[in-house]
Amino acid sequence: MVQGGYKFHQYQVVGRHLPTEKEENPTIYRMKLWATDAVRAKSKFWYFLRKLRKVKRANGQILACNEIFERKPTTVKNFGIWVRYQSRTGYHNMYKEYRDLTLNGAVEQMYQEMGSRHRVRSPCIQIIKTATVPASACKRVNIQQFHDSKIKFPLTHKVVRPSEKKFRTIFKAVRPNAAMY
Amino acid sequence: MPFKRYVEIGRVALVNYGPEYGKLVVITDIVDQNRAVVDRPDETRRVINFKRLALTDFKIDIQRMAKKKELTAALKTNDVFTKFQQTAWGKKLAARVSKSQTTDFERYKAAVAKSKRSKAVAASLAKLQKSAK
Amino acid sequence: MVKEVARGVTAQGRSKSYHRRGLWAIKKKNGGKFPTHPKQQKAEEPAKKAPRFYPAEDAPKALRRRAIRKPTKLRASITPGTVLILLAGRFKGKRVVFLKQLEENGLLLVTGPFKVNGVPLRRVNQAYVIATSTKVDVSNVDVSKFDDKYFKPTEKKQKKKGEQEFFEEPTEAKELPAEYKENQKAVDAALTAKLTPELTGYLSTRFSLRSGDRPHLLKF
Amino acid sequence: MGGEKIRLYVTGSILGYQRGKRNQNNNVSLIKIDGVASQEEVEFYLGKRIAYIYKAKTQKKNSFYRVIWGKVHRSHGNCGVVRAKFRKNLPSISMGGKVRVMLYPSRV
Repeated sequence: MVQGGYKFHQYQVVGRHLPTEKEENPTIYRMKLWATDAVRAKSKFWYFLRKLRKVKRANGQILACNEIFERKPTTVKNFGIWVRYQSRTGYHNMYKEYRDLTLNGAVEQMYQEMGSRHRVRSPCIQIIKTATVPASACKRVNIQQFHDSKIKFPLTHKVVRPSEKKFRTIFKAVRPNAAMY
Repeated sequence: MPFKRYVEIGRVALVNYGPEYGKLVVITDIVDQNRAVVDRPDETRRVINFKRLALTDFKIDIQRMAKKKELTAALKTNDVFTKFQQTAWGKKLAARVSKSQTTDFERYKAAVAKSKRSKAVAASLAKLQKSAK
Repeated sequence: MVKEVARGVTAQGRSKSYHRRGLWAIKKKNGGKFPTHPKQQKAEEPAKKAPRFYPAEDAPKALRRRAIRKPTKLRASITPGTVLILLAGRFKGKRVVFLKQLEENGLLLVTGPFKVNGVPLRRVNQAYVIATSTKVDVSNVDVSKFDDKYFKPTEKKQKKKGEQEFFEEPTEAKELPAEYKENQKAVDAALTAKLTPELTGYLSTRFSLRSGDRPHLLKF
Repeated sequence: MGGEKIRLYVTGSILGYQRGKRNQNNNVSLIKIDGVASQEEVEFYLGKRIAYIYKAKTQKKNSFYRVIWGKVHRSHGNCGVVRAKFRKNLPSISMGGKVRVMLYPSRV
């Protein structure tokens, strides 16, 4: 599975306050976050850190910034994502569940869904926490219905589409039959 | 009319869009209502949208998230891929490929054969028409 | 190549790149020293007297022609015996057999054979030809006598026509020398001996695009 | 030896000139080759000679037909349209007309 196809990638950023005379060994903070590239990840790190602790970019330093890759990108997992987002009226928290092969894929789904259902733009979303949820702990019915090793369902609607872009036509000679048996 | 082909684990499907066009794959897990994890002996497992899949009549008996070994073994015992090629659908696909691969010389030979046949048909038809009068 | 960290600065330092380049191995082989080439001694030139006269004006000197005529590259799909489709001219659409590439100007020597489809021994540019994947056995065809000179028109002195001659019909019809005819016959005989009836039929028909044919999708 | 029955060209239609919102570039004509619907397919036709054949009122060289030659220059967009340059720029009356895209210079 392609790992790079997602807009947002997971990064781990490590940083701390600059050592001072008073405090020679300041606490080191590590944060896992989603960003489009390493530069934005570092920027986001400072954004969150200055909200949480009394450290900002002017008096801090970044020790490491690495991308985190999915360990098993070929197995399906249930991901739970806790989100805080800014709507037109105020801030809301939310919990969402997705099934995907990678956490990045689940985050991608979340951004898309927040955009479509709540018209939330990506900068207005803050990911609080993510977790791989065991099947027994899943809350959402839409996710639970796929927890069946003998799952079986038909595809009811056939999407007739040409095998390649070049075969697309504006006008069809025959009305397509979308029925599926 | 009940449905005959279901999305289920072990279902053999044909990729009908994109660079993988024409390849047969086996569904090994279902992600959600739109996507499944598919596998093939010579590829890594990957996710694919149902829009790009056409389900076939064949199903093999495998576990969910079957290992490559189990998958190839199951495919070998059933010989599903060759069975698909013998169906009308498989033959149609093969014919399409072989037609696009014909060389100039082969096209000439086909044209000669066709005109020969139609001449024979016309001759015997004329004979019949004459005798009918 | 090693990744460049910045412009002119590679990721590997001096000692690492020394190791990577395998210079140590060369040094080891030569007993701790790099092999050196002895400087070639130049033969000492005899002292020349300066010329007593200089040309008053620069004599015009022809520019040296540096351009080298490279031999025309034959397309990989064309080999001796390939059936070609001619694309333009009098014989367009004809399927012909490729015999060899002429050296001087890179033109292709082809023949119908003349007996099969009326295309004589002829030169064509490879740009005006589609190479098919069909091959004919041309091993027994002797093409050694055909070169560009063979195809050069024999020069005839043109007489100035007088008034009377002008109105006369040209009496002598243009006739191909017998030698050419014989050569064609010899090539045809050698070629047709190897042709199956199917191939003969193939060569005798013309290629044409029909409606719905897409030449970029066709395989030849 | 008539070549009448032998068609060794593909027809294309003249869409117009290469242009922007306000300016058009008469040097470059856009041509849609029949049966070519994607950029990848254009590759075969690159460099191929194009003939725009039209009928004139006066006879020249015993023919009422005249031709403007050009060649396929590069692809244009993603749907198989082609940019072509002609020896003389195509007249504006040619827009919507047909051209013949020859199979030479061949690369196969």
